Amino acid sequence: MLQTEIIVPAELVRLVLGIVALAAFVGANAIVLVWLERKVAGHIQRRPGPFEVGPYGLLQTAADAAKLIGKQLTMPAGADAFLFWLAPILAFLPVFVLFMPIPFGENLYSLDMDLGLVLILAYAGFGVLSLCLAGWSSHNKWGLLGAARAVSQSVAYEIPLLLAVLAIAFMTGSFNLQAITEGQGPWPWQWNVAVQPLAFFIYFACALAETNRAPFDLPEAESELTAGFHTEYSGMGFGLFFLAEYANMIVVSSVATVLFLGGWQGPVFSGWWWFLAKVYALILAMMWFRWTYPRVRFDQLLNLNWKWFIPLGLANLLVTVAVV
Amino acid sequence: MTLFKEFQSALKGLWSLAVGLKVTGREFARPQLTVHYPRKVVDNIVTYRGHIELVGKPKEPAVPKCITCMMCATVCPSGCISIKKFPPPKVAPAAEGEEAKPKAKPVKTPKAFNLNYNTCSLCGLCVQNCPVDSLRFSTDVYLAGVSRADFEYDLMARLAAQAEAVAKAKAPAEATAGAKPGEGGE
Amino acid sequence: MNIATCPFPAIAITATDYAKCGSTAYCYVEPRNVVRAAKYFFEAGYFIEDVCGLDLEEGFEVVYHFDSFTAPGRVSLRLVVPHDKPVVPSIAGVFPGAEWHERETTDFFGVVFEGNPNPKPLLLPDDMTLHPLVKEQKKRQPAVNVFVVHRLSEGKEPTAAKKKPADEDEEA
Amino acid sequence: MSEIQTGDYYTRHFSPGPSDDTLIINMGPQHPSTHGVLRIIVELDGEYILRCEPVLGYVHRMHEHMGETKSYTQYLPNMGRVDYLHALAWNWAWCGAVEKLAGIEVPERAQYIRVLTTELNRISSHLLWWGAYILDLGAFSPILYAFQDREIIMDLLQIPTGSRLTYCYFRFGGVSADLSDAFLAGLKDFVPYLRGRLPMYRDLVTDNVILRKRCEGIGHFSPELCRRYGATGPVARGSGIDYDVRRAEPYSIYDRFDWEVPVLEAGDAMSRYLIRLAEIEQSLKIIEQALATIPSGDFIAKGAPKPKWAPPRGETYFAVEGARGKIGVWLVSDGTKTPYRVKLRAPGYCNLSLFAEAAQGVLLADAVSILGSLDLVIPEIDR
Repeated sequence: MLQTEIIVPAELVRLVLGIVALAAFVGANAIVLVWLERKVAGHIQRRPGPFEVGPYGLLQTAADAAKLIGKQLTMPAGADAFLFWLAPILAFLPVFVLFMPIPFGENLYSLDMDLGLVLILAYAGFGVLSLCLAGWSSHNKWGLLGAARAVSQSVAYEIPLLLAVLAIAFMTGSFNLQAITEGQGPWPWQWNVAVQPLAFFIYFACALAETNRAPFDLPEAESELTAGFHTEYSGMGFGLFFLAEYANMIVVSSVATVLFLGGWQGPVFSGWWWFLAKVYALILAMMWFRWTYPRVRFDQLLNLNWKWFIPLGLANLLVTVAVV
Repeated sequence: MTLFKEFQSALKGLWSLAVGLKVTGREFARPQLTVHYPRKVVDNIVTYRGHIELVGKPKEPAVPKCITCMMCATVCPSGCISIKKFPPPKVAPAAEGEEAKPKAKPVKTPKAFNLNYNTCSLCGLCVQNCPVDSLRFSTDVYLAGVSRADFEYDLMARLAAQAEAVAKAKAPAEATAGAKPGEGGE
Repeated sequence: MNIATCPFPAIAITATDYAKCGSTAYCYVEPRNVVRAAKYFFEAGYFIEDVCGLDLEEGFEVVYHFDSFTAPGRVSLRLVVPHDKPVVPSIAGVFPGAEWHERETTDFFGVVFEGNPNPKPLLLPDDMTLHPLVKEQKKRQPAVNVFVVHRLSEGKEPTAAKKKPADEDEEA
Repeated sequence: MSEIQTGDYYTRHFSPGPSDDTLIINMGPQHPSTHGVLRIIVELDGEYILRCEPVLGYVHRMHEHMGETKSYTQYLPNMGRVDYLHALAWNWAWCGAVEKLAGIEVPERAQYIRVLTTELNRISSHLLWWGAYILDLGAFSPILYAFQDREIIMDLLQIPTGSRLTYCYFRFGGVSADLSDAFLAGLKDFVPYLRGRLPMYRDLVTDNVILRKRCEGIGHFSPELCRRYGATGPVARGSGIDYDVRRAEPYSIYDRFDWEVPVLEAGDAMSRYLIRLAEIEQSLKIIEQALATIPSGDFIAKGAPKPKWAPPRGETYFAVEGARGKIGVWLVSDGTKTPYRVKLRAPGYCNLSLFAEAAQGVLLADAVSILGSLDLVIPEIDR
């Protein structure tokens, strides 16, 4: 027998393993987050939230997922079938790519690349495409309005988001997320948030808008547009949008952790647990906002962006460049 | 200066958002208010006025005080009460020949007293207008059924069952009978 | 307000006891003068409370209630149209709020308000031909049987029960 | 344009505008922010409303016809169903109209009981509106906080009335049951409790910058507009019209209490919002005074009408101030046991009728805000 030596690059192994692990990570976390969101909402409103299925209602989301999978998938007459079903998949798939460059720990990442940040920003644009397709292809006027909102909101808010991220990149001089993490120290005052509070604020606000979270959840504002872009989706079509929303929350919180909060570094026992803790803290804050605030109006949302975030982001960037 | 004012109002706005977070945060930490129904029940059912039920005579708890005056059935806006009287005591005429007293006392208690709770609007006019206080509100709130027939009550049977239960428990009527409306509560 | 000083042509104006019937005056007009009357009430600062129909033996009585935000004292403007030709000019041009009330009255009584900007069924289904508040002939009451006018002063006007309002009686 | 041809009667008669770029959509009857089953046909240009037309009648029950087929007493339970949020005001409107027609005197204590329970009911109605309005604007939690407080009111009102929402408590000449000590004690505790809660409402919602931006300057109604459409209640008072039936057409014993009619000039959604919150405080004030001075005595007049009673011939109009505005009952009696004609003037009906004009040219999101600020109860509008 001739032994052929197949040289498998270590990078590829890492990538494949990473994608599998990420799929599990995203799926598990999304399910936990749905549960967490309902618990947070419940407790803020002084009710228990889910508590019947499993201990503390932990299995409630799993039961809901099973129900959603079992439900009939319907499509309105006149809808574009291909795009209609493509949209939810498109909403969920890019999330894996987004996670790849994120360093969860010192050695815990699936793809170490110099342009990791650029990759994330590039693929983040897919989200809006899926919302747009969903709203447009469902042959529903509410969906169309939701899609229109989603596009103008996402496109507008990507600009200050980029500006905020850019300020960090300038400071660190790198797009490599691992390098950015290591550029910060383990203690809170060594984190970028201490140096760049404004950038963090802008980033976080834009992240809320990019992920369509309250108070910026206009594309699906249910008191105005019934359910916006996903009005016509049933079963797992809706479920995928739902999961994608939570997956996106994890992504933006992870990026915020890396960029501003020192990533996996912590004062004691640095490691992936610090990373997770910070991500969850940010996500909890997002949930807290959602259950506290009314929704802003569409023109106010854009005004906020063009009149406040973009000028502030630019000013912040200028100052950063000047200092660096 | 307008720019300064703009910033000032923006900061004020941000502060109001922080205050909002404080409020929800405080509520988050406070204990829950929900009553977990099947395990716990609310404690104010005693003042609730559910569907009506018959009141028995003090001496014979299984026999209602009702004198079949039909007032409740007439006053009911939705006609959900139906009462059957016993036929008037007209014992068959002379042919039978026995000592059928021509002036037997008419039976006043109802033969049947049915309530169709499906159409009841809980206005309480029947109870209010009953001349002999033979009606009262039950405090049944935990009602569920799979068909309309589940809410067509035979109140005579209900009274008999209640009387039996009371007799069995040998306890004062307080245990099963709802408290008088307008009293009790927290 | 009395018939002599009334700025719009009225058939009869009765000052009534506000405490008993809730109106300070009943003001009868001919259907064709209702818009002028409404204009008067509009200019006098009244708001429209409602437009009601009433099925009487004499015909459909249409009652407009006007009230004032500043000086309370409801005035009810009334007119009678015959059953076979229940047509009234719409006052929606004066009080746009009357549009819905008129459409409701059309739904319930079949009284047609000419000139209503949007004469569609409002509360009842569009394919419904029945007018639920129209009474059977034998159940209709003459006006004298339902109106006991609580006059405030010793008025000289005829009672509210005007048998034949569609006469001449144009003045001003 | 194919959608329009396949639509129903109302859609077909809502002709498309001159421009091709507009979108005609149905808001409702199952839209989340039309509360119940209101339907509004809207023509949109982008997100701006060019014109709109409310379509009513989805919960129309012909209460006025029921009034002509039932006896005076039997019509009582209908009142709680007309406006289930302020059922006692409708109770009062009907009882008051009949009492006015027949000249029935209501005993002192019954008057106090009516004031106490109706004001309490008004607070519960405003609380629910508050929560629902904020929900329309996208905040989820406040409605549950409002429900916590409203729950206490419902528990309290359950003591004398026996029910929690569709009360049928008033009778001609009084009420159906006396107030118990438990109720009075509970109410005494409730007044300071709710006063203590109101600052939280202010912190969480009223002062919130997002809410202010969503309400201030939105849906401006001029006093003139209110007058032309006959708008009353908080809608009119938010537009600077100092008009409250309790003050303008005094009924019962409201003149004995020291309270104010809150009036704001701005005429926008925020002023309607503030008016309602101020009314909660005024109602608390009335309740406090009534609690302190409630006399003992009968809760229903000795000579109260029996069920088969018939009032004298005649007609009358009786109005009360409901949570949504002026509730009017026009009652015509021919001297028989059933009314000859009952007309129910629903405040929400008149308030909604100005919506089509007021919503022209606003954003869809603002239309939701305006609609919410009108405090609509659809069963009352449809009757």
